[in-house]
Amino acid sequence: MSLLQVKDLNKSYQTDTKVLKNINFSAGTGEFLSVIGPSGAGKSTLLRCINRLVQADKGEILFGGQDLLKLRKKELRAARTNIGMIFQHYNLVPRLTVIENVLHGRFGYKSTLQGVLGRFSEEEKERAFYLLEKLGIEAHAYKRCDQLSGGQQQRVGICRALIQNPKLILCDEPIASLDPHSSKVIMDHLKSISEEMGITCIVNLHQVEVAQSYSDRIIGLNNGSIVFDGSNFQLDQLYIKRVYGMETRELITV
Amino acid sequence: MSLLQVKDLNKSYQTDTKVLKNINFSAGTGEFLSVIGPSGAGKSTLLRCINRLVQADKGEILFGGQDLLKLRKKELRAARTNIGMIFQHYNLVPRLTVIENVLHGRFGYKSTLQGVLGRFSEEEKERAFYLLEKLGIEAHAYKRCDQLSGGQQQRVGICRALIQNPKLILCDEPIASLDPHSSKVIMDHLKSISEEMGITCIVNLHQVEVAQSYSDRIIGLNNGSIVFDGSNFQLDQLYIKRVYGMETRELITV
Amino acid sequence: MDSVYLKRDKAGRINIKAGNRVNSVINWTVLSLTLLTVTAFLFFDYTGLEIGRAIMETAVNLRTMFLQPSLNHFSWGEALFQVGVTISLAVIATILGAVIAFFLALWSAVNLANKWVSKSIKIFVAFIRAVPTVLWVLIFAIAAGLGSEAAILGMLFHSIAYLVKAFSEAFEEVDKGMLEALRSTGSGWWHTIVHAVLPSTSTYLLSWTFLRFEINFSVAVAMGAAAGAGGIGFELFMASGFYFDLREVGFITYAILLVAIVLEVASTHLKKRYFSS
Amino acid sequence: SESSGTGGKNTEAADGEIDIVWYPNESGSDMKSSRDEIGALITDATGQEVKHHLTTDYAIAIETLVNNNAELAFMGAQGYIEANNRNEAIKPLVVPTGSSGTLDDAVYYSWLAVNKDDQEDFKEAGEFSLDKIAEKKMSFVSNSSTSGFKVPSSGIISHFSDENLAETDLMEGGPLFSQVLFGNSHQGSAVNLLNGNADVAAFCDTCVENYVEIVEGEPNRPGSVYRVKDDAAEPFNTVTGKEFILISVTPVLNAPFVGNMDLLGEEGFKKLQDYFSADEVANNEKIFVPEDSGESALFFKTGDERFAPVEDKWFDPIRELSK
Amino acid sequence: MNEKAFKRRKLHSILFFLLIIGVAFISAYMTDFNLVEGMATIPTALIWMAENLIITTDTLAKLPKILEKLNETIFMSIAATTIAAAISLFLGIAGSTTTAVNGFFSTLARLIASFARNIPVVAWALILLLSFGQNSITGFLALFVGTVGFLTRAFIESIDEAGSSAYEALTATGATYFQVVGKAIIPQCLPQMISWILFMIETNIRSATLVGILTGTGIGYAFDLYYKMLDYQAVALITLLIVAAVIIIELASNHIRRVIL
Ligand SMILES: Nc1ncnc2c1ncn2[C@@H]1O[C@H](COP(=O)(O)OP(=O)(O)OP(=O)(O)O)[C@@H](O)[C@H]1O
Ligand SMILES: Nc1ncnc2c1ncn2[C@@H]1O[C@H](COP(=O)(O)OP(=O)(O)OP(=O)(O)O)[C@@H](O)[C@H]1O
Ligand SMILES: [Mg+2]
Ligand SMILES: [Mg+2]
Repeated sequence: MSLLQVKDLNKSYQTDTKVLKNINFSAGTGEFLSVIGPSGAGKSTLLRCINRLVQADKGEILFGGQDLLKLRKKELRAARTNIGMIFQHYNLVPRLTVIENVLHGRFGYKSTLQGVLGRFSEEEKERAFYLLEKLGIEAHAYKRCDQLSGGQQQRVGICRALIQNPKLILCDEPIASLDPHSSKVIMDHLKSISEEMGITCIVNLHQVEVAQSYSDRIIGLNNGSIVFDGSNFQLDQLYIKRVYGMETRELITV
Repeated sequence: MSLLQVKDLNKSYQTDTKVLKNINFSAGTGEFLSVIGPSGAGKSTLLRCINRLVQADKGEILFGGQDLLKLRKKELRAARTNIGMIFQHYNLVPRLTVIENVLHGRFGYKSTLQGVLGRFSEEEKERAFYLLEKLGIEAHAYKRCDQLSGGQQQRVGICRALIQNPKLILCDEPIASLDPHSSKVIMDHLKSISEEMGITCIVNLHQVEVAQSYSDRIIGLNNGSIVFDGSNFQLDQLYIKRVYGMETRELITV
Repeated sequence: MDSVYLKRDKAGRINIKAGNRVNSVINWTVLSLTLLTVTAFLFFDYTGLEIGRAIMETAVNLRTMFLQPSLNHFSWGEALFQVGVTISLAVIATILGAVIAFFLALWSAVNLANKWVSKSIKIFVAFIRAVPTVLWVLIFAIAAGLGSEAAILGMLFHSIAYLVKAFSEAFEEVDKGMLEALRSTGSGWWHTIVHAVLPSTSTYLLSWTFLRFEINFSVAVAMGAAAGAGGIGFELFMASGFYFDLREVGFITYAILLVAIVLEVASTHLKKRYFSS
Repeated sequence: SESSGTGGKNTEAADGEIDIVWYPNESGSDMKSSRDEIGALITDATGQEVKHHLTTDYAIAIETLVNNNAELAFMGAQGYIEANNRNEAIKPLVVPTGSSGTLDDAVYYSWLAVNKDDQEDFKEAGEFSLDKIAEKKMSFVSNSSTSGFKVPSSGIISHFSDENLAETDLMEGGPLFSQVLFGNSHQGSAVNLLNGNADVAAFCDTCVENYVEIVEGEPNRPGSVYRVKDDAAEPFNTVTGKEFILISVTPVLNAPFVGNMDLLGEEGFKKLQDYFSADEVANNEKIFVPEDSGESALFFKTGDERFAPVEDKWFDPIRELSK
Repeated sequence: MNEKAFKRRKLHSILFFLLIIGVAFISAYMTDFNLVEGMATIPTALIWMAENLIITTDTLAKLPKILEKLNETIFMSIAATTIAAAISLFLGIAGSTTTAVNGFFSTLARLIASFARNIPVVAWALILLLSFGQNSITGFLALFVGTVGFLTRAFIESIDEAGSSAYEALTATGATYFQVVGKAIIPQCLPQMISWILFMIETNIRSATLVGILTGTGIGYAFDLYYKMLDYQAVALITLLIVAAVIIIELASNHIRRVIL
């Protein structure tokens, strides 16, 4: 059974232009799924509709049997704890330390007061350290995030998502701001998360080659519609042209 | 004879750490030369030493027979008109129109008063339009620069450099802030500038593959020293490792 | 053949200005300010003005004031104490103002609060800001009796209004992505405020508060002079308005200048230290 | 304890402190010893601590008393009348007398002066005439001053009664004067005249006596000429040696100490009145300072000066001025 | 940073808060301030305002005269701000790190700004009143000095913020200093500067009240006259007019700002 099922999803920001048109797809547990498409295709909007950072207009998003779009405020908070998110610009609180940022991932499990006072249990802190170690940045645990390189910050972002104990991780262009080496490190980590921990990953990517070499499955978006949905080796020149509306030689891929 | 010859160039910002160490290279007329290297290697510093935005400590920079480092203020201004520069963040005046920004490239040829009053001849304006047309952005000529996309802004930057009638163009990571398609457009333009107009281009790049596919020659910098200087096909895995200090498979190249 | 996009003016020369709304508004604003200024000088009341004599006398008076400062009506110790009182007035108004403004600003930042609550607070605060501080102080002095309460409350009103504006703008500039990131982990509103908004704006809040403290210090001086709120401003008023003792005015001015410059240097230092990222 | 405006509480009588408000004129630090001595006197009378409130503003001083935020004040006759209008419980306590020791000469003088060199402009048939001040530049002290505005302006209004002027008409140029200045103090008003900013100025005799000396005629008589001393302090330092001549002199009732009956109570009020008017106070050299001592003080002794109890009725002449 | 330093930082924040509370208490002691009583006076004040600050038809008779004064104040503020802006432009260019010609002028410009801003307006008012007399020029000058100080500081920040990137790019084309300043820096900063100028006009109308009380000019003078006569109806009318003027100007400048920024 699939963990996430998106049915007939529609979204428009202004009333006239549809950003997402009848999106249908599903993702199984532990699957690594890439979403590619030109700028403005609606990749970010799709991800943000899933955890309701953006309100969809129509459709269903079934996550573990629940329709996310129907949840009330409190239930939504609970559901969100199961969905981690990783951003292109990391979206950390730059002035706080790495470990503090990681622990932010636990707020979903806390009452207002506990959270405001910043009370975290020893297990939570140990788990945070464990994750930092796993991603190779435990040495920076007490550094402020704005003192880290982009790649290191993104790993903090991943830790923050992982400490939520999510079943699903959404990644919106996680490597677009990174240099080649850091990009590789991050993609490797995401891959191992989905493989070793069985967490489903949906990753928006600009680089076709990266998508091809990492994903189990690729979804190609163009102008709000899915124009490709299949395994990486099925994505040939023809489909790429369909997704991007131009030939591969007009793109600097990767 | 080579247009630019850099001899024994040295530069340190603080007295203790050398950013550039005994740099020697030359570039011929119409040559397309890429400079690659990890972050902090000194790529930007090298370019900025050439047109003296940064004061070198020692060495010679022979440009058309003149040693740039010895020039007085007025002569330097004159020499700079022959050297265009293109920046990663475009460095346009965002509130002014495209055409105004392009015409800024003519100040080097004007007296202070002419420039401050903004007197440009009709030929200059026509030339500006010609260049905008050549780079395919004449439709935006009267738009403010902050309303353009990154790729379009970079093309304005190129026009500003070209209207100087330069013999040499320095590009500091011209495509680092651009999406794949825009990157391709910009690189193609730069290439055609060097080929068709015979203008020498020195381009700092992060992406090895891009450097390889566009350049006549590549210079690899590491920690302030040139560790590779040769044609693109000579740059093999071994040299890449020497330049970046790590294996190619640890990099997402391109 | 001209490109279709090329525009020429009537004389056939190529335009390089956009001729858009922004430029015309800027030009229009500059022009009308210039015209208004010229008009102002035409309409001014010049009675009793002899510019030459006035400038000469000002120079003489300034020289007396700044080159021969002395204390005649009270002692160094008192001067020090009165400066302390003035600083204290500013301190209390600033601290209370900052605390109250912090909460009001949370509810008036559009990215954090309800649109209508935000609008109402902003309008209310704009009204309070429009009333000159000295009026608030005088009104409180009459209604609430003489004393530090009147002065502080009067200054407090204005401080709150000013800081709510500054704080809410700082909050509104908080990186949207950061708020989203926390929201997407399931964090509540207060979690986001305390652990994301506060840490990322605290230096701004501090620096605005400090700036307001600088302002409040000079307001406290002026209130002492205009509304009898006490402190060094009162002494300044007596020295200037009643004794016409320029030397004492000079001394007090130096004292105030010293404090003000120390505050300014401190705030620039604070800024340099915490804002140069 | 002393505070310059600060520190006053919403004082109700029960707080065990007597609050006394001083006008700006008496708030200078050179008056401190006088204020403290009077404070001690009040403590003697009531057994309560005294808290002094110094002000820079007449209105605040008046309102403080009116709104039951202070028990006592020392204020000009005009201020008392305002206070009494707004709160019946404000009553006059005592007034410092003249040298006779009675209320008969409990007055000082409000002057209208012009520069000596310009005196001919103000004469009609060899006599000074108020008619000639029309269309001139006038300087008053402040519109809340008794001798520097209230008294002279009412004199002027009644002189020009045909023109139907109101007090507010005299506060700005136009109806009568070409321009009206406010010196904000008696000294300031006098300087306005002497440096040529004004043609006519109103100020009082006692307020400038430290700076000027009489050179012609008798004190406080129209036609007398005064000269600024050569060593006069600021603000007269730029006009030393200049001479002015009085064109009109009006006696003004001395300023009273006033009390708030609601807070003091009948008994407390009476007790204070007795204490103030006692002979010991009259002989206390710290309150009535000998004139030749060279010290600055609120009250000086030239003859039999003392504090004398006073009734509300005594101020009627000033009330008449406003009618 | 290690765990210890992390703990130390937390300790620092706590100490900082304790320090603030301590300073507040010392200040309250110095000024004899009582928070509870202070707050308790707010209702009293509001009641007093409701009872006394009433505008009656009688008061409206004074409107023409008051409007005349308000007019003077508005003109005074505009003139003071505009002329101060012209001078601050030079000081700002000299003072900003991006466009500084040399360290000496830069420091000098900042020093002038600092003095102009920090000498109390009370002292200025006295000096000016003594020699210039009671007229618009006195009020104008008193506002002018402070405005130069403030605008210079604001302009320096605007220029610094507009960034060195365009400056650098134009220098690289061989442009001269004045070309770069005139064609890149000023056009780029102009909207920001205009925004500051508008803000300052608004501020100056407000401070003109105080300056007016001290120098006997404009609306502040009218305020002072009626206040001293205890004519609170007129005071209310004046206050209302000032508020209206400030809000209208604020709205207008917000509108301009929205378009140009
Ligand atoms: N908050 C918003 N309000 C209005 N329109 C929006 C908003 N966010 C996105 N859009 C529009 O929706 C469309 C899809 O945007 P989206 O960001 O989802 O594209 P994307 O595929 O993520 O592009 P990119 O690769 O540039 O990130 C675009 O046309 C965009 O302009
Ligand atoms: N203005 C400066 N003052 C002091 N040090 C500087 C300055 N600019 C650069 N450096 C230092 O000089 C070294 C080389 O910097 P440079 O910017 O030339 O590297 P780069 O190769 O261009 O790196 P990147 O790829 O990140 O742009 C770095 O260590 C950097 O910290
Ligand atoms: Mg996107
Ligand atoms: Mg660089």
